[in-house]
Amino acid sequence: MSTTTQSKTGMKKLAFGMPTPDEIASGGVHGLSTRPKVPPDLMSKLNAAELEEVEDIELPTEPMTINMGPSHPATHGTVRIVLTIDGETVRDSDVQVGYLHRCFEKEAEHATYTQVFPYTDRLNYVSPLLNNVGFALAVEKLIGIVDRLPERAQYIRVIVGEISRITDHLTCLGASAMEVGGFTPFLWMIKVREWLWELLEELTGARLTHSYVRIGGVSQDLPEHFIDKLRATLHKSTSVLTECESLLVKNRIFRDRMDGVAAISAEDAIGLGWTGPCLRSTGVPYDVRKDHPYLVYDRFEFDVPVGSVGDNYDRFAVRLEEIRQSMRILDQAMTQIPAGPVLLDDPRVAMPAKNAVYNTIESMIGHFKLIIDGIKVPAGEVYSYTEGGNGELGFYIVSDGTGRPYRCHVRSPSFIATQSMSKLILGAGIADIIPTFGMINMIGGECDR
Amino acid sequence: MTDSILMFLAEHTAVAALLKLVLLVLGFVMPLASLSTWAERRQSAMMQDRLGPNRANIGPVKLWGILHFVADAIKMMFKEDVVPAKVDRFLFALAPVMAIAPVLITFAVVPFGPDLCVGQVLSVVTDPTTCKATIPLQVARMDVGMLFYFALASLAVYGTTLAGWASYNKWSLLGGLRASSQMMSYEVCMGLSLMGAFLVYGSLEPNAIVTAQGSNILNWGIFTQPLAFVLFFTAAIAETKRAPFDLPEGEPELIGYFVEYSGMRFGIFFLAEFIETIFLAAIVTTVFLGGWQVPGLDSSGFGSFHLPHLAVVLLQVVVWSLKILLLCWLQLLIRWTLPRFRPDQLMRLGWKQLLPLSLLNIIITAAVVLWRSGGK
Amino acid sequence: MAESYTTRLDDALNWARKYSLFTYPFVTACCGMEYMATAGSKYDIARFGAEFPRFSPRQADLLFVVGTITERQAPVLHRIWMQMAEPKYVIAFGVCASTGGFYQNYNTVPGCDQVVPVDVYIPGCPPRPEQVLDGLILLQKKIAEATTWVQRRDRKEVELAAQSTDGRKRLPVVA
Amino acid sequence: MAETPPSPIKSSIAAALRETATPPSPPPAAPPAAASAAPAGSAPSSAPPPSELVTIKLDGRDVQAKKGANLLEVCLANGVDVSYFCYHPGLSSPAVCRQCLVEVVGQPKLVPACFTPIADKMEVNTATPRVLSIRRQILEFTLVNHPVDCPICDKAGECTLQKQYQDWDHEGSRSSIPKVHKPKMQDLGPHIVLDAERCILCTRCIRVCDEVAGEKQLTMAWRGDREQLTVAPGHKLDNPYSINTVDVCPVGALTSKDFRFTMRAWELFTTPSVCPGCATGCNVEVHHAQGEIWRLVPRENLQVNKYWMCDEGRFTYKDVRHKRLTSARIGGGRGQPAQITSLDKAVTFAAERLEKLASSGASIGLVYSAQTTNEALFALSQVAQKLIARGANIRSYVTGTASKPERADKILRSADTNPNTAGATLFAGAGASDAGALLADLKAGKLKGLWMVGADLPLAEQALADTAPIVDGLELFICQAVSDSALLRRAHVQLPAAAWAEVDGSFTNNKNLVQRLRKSVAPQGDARSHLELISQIAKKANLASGEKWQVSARQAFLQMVSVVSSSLPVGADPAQVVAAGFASAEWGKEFLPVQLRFANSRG
Repeated sequence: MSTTTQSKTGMKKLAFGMPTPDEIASGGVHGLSTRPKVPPDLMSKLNAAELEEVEDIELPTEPMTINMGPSHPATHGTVRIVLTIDGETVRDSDVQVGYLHRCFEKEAEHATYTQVFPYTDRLNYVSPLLNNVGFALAVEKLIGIVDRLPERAQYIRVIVGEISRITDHLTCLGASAMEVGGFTPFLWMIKVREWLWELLEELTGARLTHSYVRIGGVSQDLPEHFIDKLRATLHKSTSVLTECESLLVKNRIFRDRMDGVAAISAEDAIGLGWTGPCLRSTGVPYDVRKDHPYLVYDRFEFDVPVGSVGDNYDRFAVRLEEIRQSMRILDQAMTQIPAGPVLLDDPRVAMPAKNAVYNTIESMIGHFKLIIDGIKVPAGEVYSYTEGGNGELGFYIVSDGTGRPYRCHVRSPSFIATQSMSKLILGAGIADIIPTFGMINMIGGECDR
Repeated sequence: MTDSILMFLAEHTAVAALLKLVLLVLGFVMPLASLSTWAERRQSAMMQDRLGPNRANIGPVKLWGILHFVADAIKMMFKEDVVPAKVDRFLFALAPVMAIAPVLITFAVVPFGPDLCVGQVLSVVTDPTTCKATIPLQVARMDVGMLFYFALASLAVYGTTLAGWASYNKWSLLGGLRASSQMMSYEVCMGLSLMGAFLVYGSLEPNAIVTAQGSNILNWGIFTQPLAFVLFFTAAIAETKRAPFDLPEGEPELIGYFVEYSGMRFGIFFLAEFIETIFLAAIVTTVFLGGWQVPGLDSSGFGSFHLPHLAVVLLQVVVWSLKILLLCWLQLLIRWTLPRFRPDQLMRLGWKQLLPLSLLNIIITAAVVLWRSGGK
Repeated sequence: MAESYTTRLDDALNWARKYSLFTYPFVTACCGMEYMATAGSKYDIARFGAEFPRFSPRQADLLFVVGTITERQAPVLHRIWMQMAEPKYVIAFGVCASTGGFYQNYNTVPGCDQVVPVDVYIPGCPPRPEQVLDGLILLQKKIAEATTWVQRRDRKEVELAAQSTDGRKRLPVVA
Repeated sequence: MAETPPSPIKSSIAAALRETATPPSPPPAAPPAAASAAPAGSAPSSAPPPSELVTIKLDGRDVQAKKGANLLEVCLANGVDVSYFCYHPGLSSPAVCRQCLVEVVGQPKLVPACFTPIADKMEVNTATPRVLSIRRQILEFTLVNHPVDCPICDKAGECTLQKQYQDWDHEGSRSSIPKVHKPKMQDLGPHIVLDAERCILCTRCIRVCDEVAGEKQLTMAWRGDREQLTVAPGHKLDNPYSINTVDVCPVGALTSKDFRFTMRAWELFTTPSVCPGCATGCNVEVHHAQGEIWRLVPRENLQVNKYWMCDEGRFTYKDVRHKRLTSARIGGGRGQPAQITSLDKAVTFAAERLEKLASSGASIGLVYSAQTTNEALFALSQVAQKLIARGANIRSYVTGTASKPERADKILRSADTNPNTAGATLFAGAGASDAGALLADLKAGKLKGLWMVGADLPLAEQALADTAPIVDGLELFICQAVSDSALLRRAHVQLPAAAWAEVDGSFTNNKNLVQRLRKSVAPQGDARSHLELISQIAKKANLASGEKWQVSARQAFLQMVSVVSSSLPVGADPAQVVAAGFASAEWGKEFLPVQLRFANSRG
């Protein structure tokens, strides 16, 4: 594999018998795994030759074309899959996206940089704050103020981002449990998400679409006792997570449904452009937070969980472990967070104080221009990338020197992961489509934009 | 007065059967099936930290949300009945009937109490054989009762398959196919796993099996045939098509063989599913939990503590009901705990695991029975 | 006399309908997250009898249009609505479903009432679960006040909807 | 945050808006987008001979320019951003605002760029700390007494002061003393209101009155921080170019009574077009939003109107809004009430009757209104030929609104109140008569049918009502009109036509420049452009098979240009001069309305 990354500090043996990246690097990627590389059952992925072989044994059948979606009950986003099935085996599939194309990129061209934040909230609407942070960092990089961001703001961004990542993974894991028929763990995870949302609501004023991050910092400081409440919430969340784990990870039926289904090799995954938990499930320890640290991520100690087989179960397990790692980061961030301002002190970027706006013409003009014309971003272009809920979330922005982006493109990880759906479900059963889709975690808002 | 009525019933078995049928189906099965929809919703709510339905009220009466199922029933009855274009109208209409009728009919062989001793209902009966006439608390007592059950239960598969096929919908067809393969596969296992019990109790007649188990709890099927109990319970849940075997329905995948059914036709499928769970509980109770037997209670009472015959019978009927409720509840727990199988895994479980085990069970049981009977 | 009987029947039916709303969640976007939360432990929409999500429109009474409807999605939504059996109700969940929200562009349908008749609009982007429950109670109230025992929609609406095969022919906005 | 030169995107928008053949500082490679052609013999002055060019060092960069050129203009032409308030390219430079101070090496003090002619080997620095600091300080002084009015100020969003502050200063206030208060809402004249507090004393408005309108009506009074703008004693600001003062005002001190408090500037969209008020054809920007026009502002075109337009022209947009005919009507003629009908029915009715009349060899009058676009008139002339081929006896008339000799001046206002007299004359052909002849012919009953494209006659409203019965003898009277009138109501077929702001097309002005109109708002009701109505009638009457002009205004224009240039009359025909204007005209690129906020402040 060509994309070896820097060695990680403090690697530990991760849960569920997964090898650490060190072990992978030392050679036996699959040998170390306690789980077989090629699943023994027939329904999961077969290659073309094997399929032919099966055809030879069985009576000839006529393939049936059947349409799944776009309003199928359990797909995360709205997607249409045209299946050619033989019995219950998928012989061919055509995954069609675009049912939630809301013209994010076009809308962004008509909005000032600050006004784009609400739209980013609705990209990956499961972890809005990560999108907020990603977009803010891109614009800040273009303006050239990344180095001047207040430290406290950076820590707050890490904290809200990691909370968001936890809610993202919780939703994904819960939904995947529901998709294989386990409704109860789903609601338990939603319950935990609810706790975290309440915290975020206290901080940002909104439950889901926060628009909390601003260019140059965040909109407001942490409320009183936020840290204590977060600590307590994380504590009780851990016990619920353990419960969920006992219902799923140790459940034979669940393991049977997930193990070895829709497996993909690291090479293929990289070739398809996968990032995030999906890529890590194949054993590649690539995490933007670790490999290209932004904000203050280089100050935290955390591990990058990886899988070995690259199947649905690995994707599930990686996400589950990432929740724990996010909690670790939160723990450290809560300890390290310094006092100070949360917004950059620069009148060209930050809004003046309300009192000054009402009483001096200078601040009035500043406020007016920032609202109507937007923050003037120097002409140029930038690509900035962060670790989103589903992988590398990139923003490519072209500025023409005005207050609105001339072009704003999103490299949305779930769009890139979705392109491999056809490949993953080839040869699988109908019953495997939805769990596979769930573990790819295609989010309509992000995929179709 | 009472005696004469009972006497009349004992002599006119057809009338008695009708009465029992009404009593059992309308007085027990149907309400219980409806109630179990409520129980399911409340049970799942409880497991999921929720409250569950609790709003429906008639005046100030709320009854912990029980009224919601009444609302469900009324609403379904008055809902538009959509028959999609291009469906096979006859089979489309037949399918729900085929789904519910076999289960209701098979209740005929389930004994829900001991024989009622006519003429001595208020006195202590020490020896039931001395009764001048008896009324069996079972709609139809047939020597081949269990065979009758298997014969009819296998008809239920037509309901689902026809529903899937007649709906002119590829998804429902898939559901129907899944249902037929699943039900046929598991019927084999069901039959074979009960074989051991037949060997032990030496009868195919349900009431005889119950009587043979006696009031000694250690003689009940669950202790004499523990493996068969697990096998049968598993296979029977699969037969009811409920989680974790709800593949024909499989909401996130297929939506089910009844995807095109609306209104009360769908309601019937819905109800049939719950009746099947009750029926499953009844069969398991009969074969493995001693049916209407109460531990330590014989026809005269608890050992030396004598009870009038009517009290004994009533107690036994109540205990029988409780056993069924317990099993229904157990199924709910399973339903809300386990994820769903995949078709191939289901087939593998059925044919590669349950079937060999039930064959093994027969061989072992046969050997033990042969050994115990001294090779005769 | 006959009137009083039908009134009684009306009441009973409406009572049943309002407490037995099987929902079809037409979830497309962000609002789905709040839909989950509404169905979740804390808010528990099941309390109102709107628990069962029926994923077949034939068996559902209440169509929850959750999220943005795009031009590509609109015919699908219309078809789902056509497949539902009477009496059927529609709740537009969130501003996108109500008006298109802040997506004013070539691909976003400005409100699902362009394609299906809506009974209750729930504002919010996304609405809080409390709002959703409020909207549901509002719908229950509306059902309880219905007067015909077979609930009929505006005749014109039904005809228009029936003429349209792909949902593109816009329904008149119901006042 | 580094300041950057205006981006190519922005300047292309600006260029498209400006749409001039000879911009003062030509943007790089921006082709003239308008369908404007230079009149023969007056080609825009090309680059001066090399001997007149000098080289200066501008911010370390060698720049060539004409000797003696204004330093500020040189800076702007070379993409060096220098702030200024009082300078205006169309006015003289008094250097009163001191905002454009730059450093010239060798000079002890900073010099105002707008007042400094360049000399050879001059070294100019515009972005040294000293210059930037002075710029900030001047802005601070300018803002000391400026009221906190942005939320209620009409200029907000397109205010130069806001722009300059945000670009160059953006420091907070240091002043704690109360601001000096001056009168607000002073009525200066019929169109203008003054808010003296907002005024930054740049004197642009005074110079507009002095230099453009030629009337000394405004002046400064008092001194120091009490200095304020006022009308000269005994005068009012009532010259016919008074609203130009609002355009040049860098702040919201002068506001137009017409536009005041109607629309926020950043919500407006702009479409370049041409004023229909008179034969001058001033280039304008139509500012519209929500399907309505809110104001017209002049668009720079050095060949026609430079940077200005007259007050009367600014109000021409009101006719688009009011008194419109919005649906087709079929009438019984002779003053009987007409029935509203669908456009399609009316057109079919007109076409059938016209076809019958034409084949019967009757004499039909075609009226070419000078208020309509060249394309519609061209289409009518083509239809006329077809009708002649059918055997009809066609008589052509050129009409228009009455000319107003009293409004003519040497600046912009022309006596001819029709925007397209030259075009109408050209297309009506050599044998065309005027409106007087039309009335005479009608009275004499020489016409059996009449097709008016534009119901414009040089008569006042009352006179028109009195004259109207004259048409009662006609067998067929088709009238396409923008607004309702007594004459229209007597027509057998009354067709709603789109107003000038609702159509694409071109006008030919009194200098024979063919200038492009652009559709800025949708037509009201059933109204269609004259061209489209002619096309529909011709199509239904089988008079236009295979003709390109019925496809679109652009196709009509292209066909028109080729027809006109191929049939250039020989000899000293006055039409030759007009036609020459067409020969070199181009249709210009399509233009989507730009929201003013994207233009990033007009100020």
